[in-house]
Amino acid sequence: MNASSPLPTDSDAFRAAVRDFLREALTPELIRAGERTTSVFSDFEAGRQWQSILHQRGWGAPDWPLEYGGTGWDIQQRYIFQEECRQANAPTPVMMGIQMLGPMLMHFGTPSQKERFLPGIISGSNVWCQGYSEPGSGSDLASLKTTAEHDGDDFIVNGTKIWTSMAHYSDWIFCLVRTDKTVKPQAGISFLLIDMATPGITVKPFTSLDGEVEQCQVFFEDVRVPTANLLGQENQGWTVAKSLLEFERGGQHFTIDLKKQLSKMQHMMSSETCRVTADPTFAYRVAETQIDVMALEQTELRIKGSLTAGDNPGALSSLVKVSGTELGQRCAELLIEAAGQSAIPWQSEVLAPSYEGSTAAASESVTTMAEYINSRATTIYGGTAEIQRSIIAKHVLGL
Amino acid sequence: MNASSPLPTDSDAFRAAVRDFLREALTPELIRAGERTTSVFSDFEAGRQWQSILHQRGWGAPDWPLEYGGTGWDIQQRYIFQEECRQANAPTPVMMGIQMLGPMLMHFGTPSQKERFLPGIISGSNVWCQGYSEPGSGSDLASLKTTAEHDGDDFIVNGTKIWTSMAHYSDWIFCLVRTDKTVKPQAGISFLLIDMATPGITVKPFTSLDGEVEQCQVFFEDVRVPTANLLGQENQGWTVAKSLLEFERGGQHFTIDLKKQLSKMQHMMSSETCRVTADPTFAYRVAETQIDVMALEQTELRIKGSLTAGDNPGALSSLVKVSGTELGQRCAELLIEAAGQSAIPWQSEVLAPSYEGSTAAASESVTTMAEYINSRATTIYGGTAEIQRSIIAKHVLGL
Amino acid sequence: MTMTEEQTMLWDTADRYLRENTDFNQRRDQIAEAIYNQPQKWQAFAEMGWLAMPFPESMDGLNFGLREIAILAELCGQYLVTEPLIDTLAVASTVLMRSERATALVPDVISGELIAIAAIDEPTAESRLSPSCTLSQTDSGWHLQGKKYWISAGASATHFVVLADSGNGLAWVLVAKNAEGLSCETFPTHDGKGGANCHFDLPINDDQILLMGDAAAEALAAFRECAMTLSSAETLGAAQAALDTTVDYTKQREQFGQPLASFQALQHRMANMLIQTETTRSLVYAACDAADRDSPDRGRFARAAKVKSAAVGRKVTQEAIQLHGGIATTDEYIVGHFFKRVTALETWVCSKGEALQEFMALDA
Amino acid sequence: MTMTEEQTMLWDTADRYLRENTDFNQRRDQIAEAIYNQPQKWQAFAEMGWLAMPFPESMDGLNFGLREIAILAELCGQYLVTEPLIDTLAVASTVLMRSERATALVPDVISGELIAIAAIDEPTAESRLSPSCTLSQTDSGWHLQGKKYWISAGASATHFVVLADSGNGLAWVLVAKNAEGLSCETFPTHDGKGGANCHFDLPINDDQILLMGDAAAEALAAFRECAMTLSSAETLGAAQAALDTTVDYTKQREQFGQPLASFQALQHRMANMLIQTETTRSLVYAACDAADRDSPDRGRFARAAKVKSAAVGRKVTQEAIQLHGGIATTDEYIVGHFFKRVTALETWVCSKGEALQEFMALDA
Repeated sequence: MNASSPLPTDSDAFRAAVRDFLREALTPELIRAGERTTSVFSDFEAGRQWQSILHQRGWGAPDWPLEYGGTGWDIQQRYIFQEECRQANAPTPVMMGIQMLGPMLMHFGTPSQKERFLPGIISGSNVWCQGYSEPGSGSDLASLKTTAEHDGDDFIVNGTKIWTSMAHYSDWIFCLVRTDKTVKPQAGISFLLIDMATPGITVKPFTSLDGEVEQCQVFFEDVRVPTANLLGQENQGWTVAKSLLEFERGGQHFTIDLKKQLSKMQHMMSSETCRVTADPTFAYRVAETQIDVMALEQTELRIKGSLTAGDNPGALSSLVKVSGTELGQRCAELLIEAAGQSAIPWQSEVLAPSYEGSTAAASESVTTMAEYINSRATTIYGGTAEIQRSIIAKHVLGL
Repeated sequence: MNASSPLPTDSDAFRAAVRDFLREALTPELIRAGERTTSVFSDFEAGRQWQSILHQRGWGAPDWPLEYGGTGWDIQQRYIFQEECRQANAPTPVMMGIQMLGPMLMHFGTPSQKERFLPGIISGSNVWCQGYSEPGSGSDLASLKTTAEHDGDDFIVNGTKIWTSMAHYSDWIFCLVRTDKTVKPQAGISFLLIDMATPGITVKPFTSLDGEVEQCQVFFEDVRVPTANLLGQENQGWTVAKSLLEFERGGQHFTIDLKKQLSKMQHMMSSETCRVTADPTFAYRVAETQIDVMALEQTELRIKGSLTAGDNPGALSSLVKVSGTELGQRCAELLIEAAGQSAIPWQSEVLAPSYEGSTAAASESVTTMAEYINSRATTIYGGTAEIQRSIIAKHVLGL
Repeated sequence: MTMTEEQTMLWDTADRYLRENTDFNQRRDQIAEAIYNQPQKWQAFAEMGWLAMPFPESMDGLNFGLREIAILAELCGQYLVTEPLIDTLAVASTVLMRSERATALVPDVISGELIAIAAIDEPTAESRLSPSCTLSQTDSGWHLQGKKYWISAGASATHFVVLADSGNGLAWVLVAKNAEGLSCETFPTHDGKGGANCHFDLPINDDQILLMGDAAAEALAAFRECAMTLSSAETLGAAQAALDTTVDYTKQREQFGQPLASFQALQHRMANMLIQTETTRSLVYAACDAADRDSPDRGRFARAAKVKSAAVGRKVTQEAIQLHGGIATTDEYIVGHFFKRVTALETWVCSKGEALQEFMALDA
Repeated sequence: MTMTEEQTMLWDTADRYLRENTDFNQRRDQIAEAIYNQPQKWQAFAEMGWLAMPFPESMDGLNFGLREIAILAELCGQYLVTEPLIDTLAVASTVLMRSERATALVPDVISGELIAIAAIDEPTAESRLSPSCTLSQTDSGWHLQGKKYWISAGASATHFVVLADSGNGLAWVLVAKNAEGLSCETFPTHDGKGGANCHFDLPINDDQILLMGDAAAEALAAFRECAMTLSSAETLGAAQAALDTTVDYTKQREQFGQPLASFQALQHRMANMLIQTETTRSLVYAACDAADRDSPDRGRFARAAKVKSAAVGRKVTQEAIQLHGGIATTDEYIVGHFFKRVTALETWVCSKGEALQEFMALDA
């Protein structure tokens, strides 16, 4: 059954069909991988396996146009699909290829680039990471220093990228590199697709604050990249990247995760380890957070309602990103308060989807601390909350 | 009995002595003026009368050194005195002369200036206002444009001052004026004492947001001011003003007023009109505010404990001003919530100390709305909260 | 949630009328003279059909939903309308619409002659839902006895629609302001709407009893819900206007040689104001749509909108004052008036705290 | 509230020792090897007299007050000390000090050989004050039965001081970690202190029962109050260190051609961090002084300090991470570790919510 197979268009029936599929397709181990996800990424292998299952079902990239393997679902259906996956504790694969690179390849790629890269992205056989930030250029992205110089049919790339999520698992990296130093910063940047197996690339993983490894630094030393791997025009990389950044921000349905967090909260508040049942203000703070989640959900709907598929949500995506990530942090704070002392054990082995043993933490608090810790990064990556506020000030308010 | 008369040094006995005095000296009308104070200033005439009573008792300026008519009290005693005055609902006179100009006159004034001005300040017979801000220069004080040019033994002053509190009642104004336009802004400013009766001065009062008049704009048109009225050296006005500003910020005991607000809250919460008795979060918010007031009180004590009388509290006074004013706003918010609908009537006649009739608002909510509205100005005047934070960043954190 | 063509037309017409007929200084002068409802304006509202909005076509009404009425509420916030528009529309949409006895009054309501304002507040807090005001049977009919206080827009009323305890459940009673046995003290309010405190001690005939028992209780629930959403919409309009005013001002006003708008700390605070205002907008419109669809979630959305708008309206208008500085603390500058109106709306009919408690009770 | 000469000396000595003997990378390596209490360090603490602080001179103690112990706690926060210092000092100052039977143990406590950690938490929340762990009389003596979970620093204990229900009020029971009938699972914790979950099912003799009945209840109250103040002091130290680290980093790190420290939005946020940290400091010192003066307000101040420090510690360390950006989310950079320790301190012995409720109960 492929993407164009008929599915019920009525949303309740559509939801039921998705549920049926999830019930069959999700193994206990995949579900455990979903449950024990403490950041945006689930266990890597579980995620890759799930992507492959989705792809076989024809649902590998619901947001993509039909011609590239998308589903043809409307916004509502895509939202339901994502919501059901989350509620069923499906693992979350590494999505940089599907969510970020894919749309840009469709927009800026040559026919042969599309043909070459899109199938591997949607099937999950090629995992991509994103090479933007550098040690000296975080929020000030345009100051990046990694260079690509022409040498025959190749570029020679030198420099380093940092905060490259999942680089240690990735097959390819899409990178911003400097191809002209003589013009003003934004004007001399190009967008390159680089095979991680190319000689001269080394990856140094970082241990995150929660003890897991997701972020890496990637070093490039005289790395040869065919000029055919240039996406868009030379020195036009900033334009490509900018749309990508906005797509990244707008492409997420934050309220799906937020509602999942709130349902965890309900579950935790009814458990005997919960530390806050006697505190009446806690329930009020949960309710106020619920209301803010409702407001964001309606805002997401308003924005999506005014877009047709593939449109760029622009500066409003900054609004959604700031609100979504800061609300996620508030939910994580409430959860850690509710878990109290029961969340102090730090047993990383427990997070493996294969782990079936007992846990030193209360069963409902196994992931709480790591989620709380990791929530702090959500207002930093993908453009800090400060950068988003500056974008809103400039592009929405005209300041 | 004058300032040097013996008073009990034991603080309980001292407090009792102050209470005895207040019980005798405060008439019902003066108390009403205190109760119906909705900003830093009570009814002007009531305040002037009270200042005269305090002066007769020898307590006109407790913070001043003995030689100028001060009391010789230690910090603890001055705190108790102010606290008891507030709790007894004594009116608050216009204090710019006593709190701000006085100390600077003592520090920068010539012997003849001190002799000429200090007695009128402490007795309340000469009321002073402060002429700093101008329409074009608020937070950026150094950009002020009012000029003073030499003409024989006089300066000729031209320009305008704004947000001049109580100028319409004042006998004198202390002003920053530009005496040299050729140097950088701070270096060309002088500090002038100007008789408000001088020809060429006009006062335009503003109605504040609460409907009362406290702020004015003062216009100077060829106003002649004797050079003898220059405080400090010519072009050194910025130095004089800077110490004044810091004195203004550090000179207030914010927690005395905050504790008064909290006791109003207790009173209101026990009244039948109170709208929030059923809301458990309200009591928690009050308790958290109480705790913040305790923390500020201990901070005030820490700062005062490390100062000897007359010292300049410097940048830490910015910390106290920000915290004190923002906490005052929180208290005012809690009060307006507790008063709810019962605070909507806006009857300015009710605020007059002579008013003895009934009120459309609930009796405990008569001043609540005006206090809430006026609380917004407290983080603007005397250096905005933004300016204070910038001072902290620069002078405490060294950013 | 985008506007229909009809809604856009309504917005444009109302916006144009209010823009052309609102003068801030005139408003101040009128309030000083205790004029809260300007007769020509009220007449124009009637002529534009605004007062006919909630009524069905069979009553010569326009049969509009809450979403359309909320458009007017939002504009009332933006233009600081002191006329009792949301006050009367909330009563009309809920109490009058449910009462057969009110049918005869509707033409006067639509024409603007009869201005009916709900009187529900009493000196004690609980009495908002359980009035101590009594409607008791007498030999010749009924008698109304009790106090209603702090009635927003009460100064502009020709009639009060009084919530009373009939001994057999609640009752809504129509009393003319000039009725004998009603002593009514009117007073100015900080938001310029004018208010009233009333003592009722007068005979009532059957025709004045608009609703009684379960129907009255249902109407109270509907009135409160409608008022929550309309106060949210008006708060939204005021917050948006306060933000717009702040953005304009900070672009012009220079300090330290550059516009205030160029200072990063202020930019980020204005960005927060925008985020908060926009998310509130989404919730307010969703609450209207839920009501117009008669969704099972309508009560939840109305309360959520009230909670959110009260918090956001307060914060945004406070920030607007702070970012302006001194000028915003004067009565002659507009931005503080948004703050004062939003403050009044916070407690009108239902406070944020009450709405939050009710929201939680619905979820439980 | 300024420090006495003796206190300043204590601060300087402790500060110098910890500065010279703390290596952040070494700390990470040790935690990875499940070493939470480094023997040489613990020995040095003992030699400097830190473990003798609360005991009277008659017991070869230093007879120091809470103010002095809080100096160590503050430095523990600053230097991210994983050794069980505040944990043992809190027990020593309150439970051991009140128990005659503990007198014989004091020399071993002072020398660092006996590391006694309180075990009060159980799987259900209420049991923190009313343990479900039971101490029951048997023919030959007593029997302890039940679970104690999530014991912070439990991994470093040689003994547990277990709160149990004796049927006749509370009891504090000393149990050696290697006792038969105690099964103890130790685990790493995010803050590097190491923890333990224990199941007790073993005979107890009279000597092990340190306190019982009213005396045990008083000791529990004292232990909790002491722990509130010490956790506040350690939180203060961590928050101050997080702020200092942030100030240093933003002065060096350049973006858009200028140091981060020059951006106004960040400056104002660091100013807020300072304001919050300094006002917390005042309250923490006041709580110590109130305890040392045995003021009637001591309970109120301890709870106020706990509430304030928990809120401020959370906010300040979160802001520290945000103002750093990506680097702060890595385990190899220090600032996130202040955040993790502060998070653990939030719930140690008493949460912010519990402290706030108790504060209100004291005021009522």
